[in-house]
Amino acid sequence: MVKIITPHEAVQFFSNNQTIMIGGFLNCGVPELVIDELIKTSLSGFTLISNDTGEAYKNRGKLICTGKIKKAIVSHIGTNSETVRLYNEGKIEVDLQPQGSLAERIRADGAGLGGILTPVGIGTEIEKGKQKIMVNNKQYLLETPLHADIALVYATYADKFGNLAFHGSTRNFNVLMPMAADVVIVEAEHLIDEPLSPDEVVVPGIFVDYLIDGGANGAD
Amino acid sequence: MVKIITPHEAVQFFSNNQTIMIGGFLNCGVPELVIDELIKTSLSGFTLISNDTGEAYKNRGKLICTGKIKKAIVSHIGTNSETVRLYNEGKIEVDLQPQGSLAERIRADGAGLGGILTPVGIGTEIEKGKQKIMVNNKQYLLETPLHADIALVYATYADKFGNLAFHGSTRNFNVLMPMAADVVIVEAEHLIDEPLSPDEVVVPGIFVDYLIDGGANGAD
Amino acid sequence: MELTKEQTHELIARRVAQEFCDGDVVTLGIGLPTKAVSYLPENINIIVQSENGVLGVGTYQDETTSDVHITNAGGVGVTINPGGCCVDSLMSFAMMRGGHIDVTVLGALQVDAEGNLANWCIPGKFTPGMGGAMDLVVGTKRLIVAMEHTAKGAPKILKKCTLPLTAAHKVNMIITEKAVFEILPRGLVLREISPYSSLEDIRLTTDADFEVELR
Amino acid sequence: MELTKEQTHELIARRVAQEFCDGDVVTLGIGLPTKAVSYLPENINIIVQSENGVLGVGTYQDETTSDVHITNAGGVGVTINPGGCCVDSLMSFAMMRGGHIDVTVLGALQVDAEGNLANWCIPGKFTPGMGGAMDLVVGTKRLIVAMEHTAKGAPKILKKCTLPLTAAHKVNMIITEKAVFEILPRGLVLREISPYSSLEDIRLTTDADFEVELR
Repeated sequence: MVKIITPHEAVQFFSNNQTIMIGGFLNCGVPELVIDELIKTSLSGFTLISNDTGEAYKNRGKLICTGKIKKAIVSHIGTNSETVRLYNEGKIEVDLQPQGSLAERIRADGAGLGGILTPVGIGTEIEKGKQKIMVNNKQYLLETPLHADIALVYATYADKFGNLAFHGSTRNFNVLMPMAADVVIVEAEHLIDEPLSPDEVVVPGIFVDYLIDGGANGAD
Repeated sequence: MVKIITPHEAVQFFSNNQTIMIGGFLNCGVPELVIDELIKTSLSGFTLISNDTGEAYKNRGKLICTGKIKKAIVSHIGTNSETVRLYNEGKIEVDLQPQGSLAERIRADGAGLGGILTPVGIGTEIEKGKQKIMVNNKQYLLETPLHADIALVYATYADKFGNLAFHGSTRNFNVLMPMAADVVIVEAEHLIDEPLSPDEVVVPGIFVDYLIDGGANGAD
Repeated sequence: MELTKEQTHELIARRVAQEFCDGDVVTLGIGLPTKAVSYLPENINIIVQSENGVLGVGTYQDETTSDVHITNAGGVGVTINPGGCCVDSLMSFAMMRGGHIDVTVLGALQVDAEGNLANWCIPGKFTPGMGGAMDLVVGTKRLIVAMEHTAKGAPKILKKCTLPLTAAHKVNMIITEKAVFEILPRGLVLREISPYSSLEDIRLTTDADFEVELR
Repeated sequence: MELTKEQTHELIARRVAQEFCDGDVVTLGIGLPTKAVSYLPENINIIVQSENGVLGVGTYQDETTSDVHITNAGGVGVTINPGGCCVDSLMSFAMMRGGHIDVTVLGALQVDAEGNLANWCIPGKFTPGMGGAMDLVVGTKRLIVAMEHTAKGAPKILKKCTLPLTAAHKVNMIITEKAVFEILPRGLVLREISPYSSLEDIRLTTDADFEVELR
């Protein structure tokens, strides 16, 4: 059984210079409550692994604006004017990764793989520093696993066993990150009393450590 | 929109010496109707990619007993006495693969990867002929993609767009194989009129070419 | 005769729409490429994939279909057509990389006669990131670049891209308001001249050499 | 005093059951290891994973719970406990390989003082295949071998396995009807002697050398 905690309690799991994964794609399927608590603290120096850095003063984007992020491993920063500014001023390190490779690298960690071979990035700057491996006379880049100290993700539905389900395009990285972090915190829009049916679970509860009630059921 | 065909019509896609993937785990979640048609034909020389070879005179197992399979790439043969006998007599080639590596190899093909690095098999016979790659001072085996001419799989539910959903432990390899074959034939226990909800689809219809009505809705 | 920006985009989008076959699974870049959906020929239905995890993207949402949890890759609310579904990022890119997308249409900063594409970075100036573009471009069965022929008068179809590449040797076709090119192993081939252009005009505004083999 | 086969298995299964902590995710080999579930201590609840794609395996089915679509890895109909779920083979093995299984209990043909395990092949005689065993063994946080101490009187705990390995250097503990061993980097350590055995008996029926450091 996973533990249900408040956003404030969730902050205790964070410390300076951790690597944190945050789910979401722009403003869709993004955990927000813990981020709002986190920016109240003096914590900083985080390495952020996420699809993008959102918008400047919205959810994940706030972490950038408040200077909490030392390095961002993401596929896109163009939607957050502050990330772009800090990057151009050399005040934040940005490691841009093809979105599919980012997804595979997170999964590789969660699935205990040493890496995956992708054709993506061959012949581009992305090759730099990466091992090239030939399979059947075709070149691939070896993409290695990405692991985090904490994964903070969104779910539309969570039962009290930590099983997760999703509505619409909110799955994005929320489905992958819980497998690849030491501590997994889920903000569930709907925290439901009855267990999800075994057939409708998208992320099994064994990957989840803590649940936060997003309050859509009025329970909070 | 995918095409709905009969098991008899499905046989036209098969020809001698093809590589075919068949879903199922022992007797759970196994397509049966096309196999019953296939054993009526003179076709043979197939390479079978499947979790196991079932039981001697049941569903997939029949393909072994009727001499249709030249080579089996599977994780387990112990449950089919005929596979064991033919293997001991040197009449069938058996390429035993760790079940998780088999799953990853099928997915790698479907996902356009050149392969994946797994720690599984290091220090065992499975190493033979496989490339070893070091990542962060740890050795991994490079497992390469597996592709098939035809994937024949089971689904509990299919809508007319080819979207699939599953009940219980029937997902097994049925979920993976449709991404890794040129022609994908699905035996749907329940062929449903209304589209599955976007949130409940497990295998998107774009991977499916042909549907066979398993008849559980009495439509056949 | 001078086309407005809007007319230019409509012209390109209309031509792009001719390239789809019924049942194609298609991924469209944000902006101009997405407009092609509005000009689909009759009896041609396509399945639009959005990299953030939607298959079967329909129209933009209105008051009756509003749902904050369903967006396209640009973050805009969309509907899902009957038969569509939602997937996670891993599956979305497995579809692309695995060759399950029939046609991809993207914009470009530069494209060249070798089929190289640059659309994610202007060093020192503008680095939004590649997002999903690199995966898309590598795995798709056919890659069409749809863009204005020039940028502030400067050619965008070059002998050789100078900006960081999105992918090497992947572009199959270029559609602009002036022309349609195919990119073959032997190089760039001009296939169509728009009624709003001419061979001379195209030669003047195209940096790359090309053969002329009109259809 | 001679134990029957049934008593032997119960003795081993009871001892295995002591190794679980509340909330552990556990994978159990077919046969003897699976029996451990029947002897769980009070207040210890575990989540049993079955490699064919079930998390939270419950009991065997009866007339009221019959469902042909829910089986364990042995193909036997089982129920799913509240909070359990179904996954595909890719996810099932990602769980194993990725270190998400706390304890794995398997049988063995041979196990040795280096923690090597052989349980899938007797060349020329019996080659059922490794099934999911190799993945399980590599990824689990703790690997316990639960088996009869000898096979037809011959030792199964060897200095060095002679059969093809399932995995190298992975076994953490061996539980038999005679003894409990831990396998540490320095080698095999005898931790417990069963009331039905003695140090002399264990020495006689164990091929591997071991230290004695009883708890």
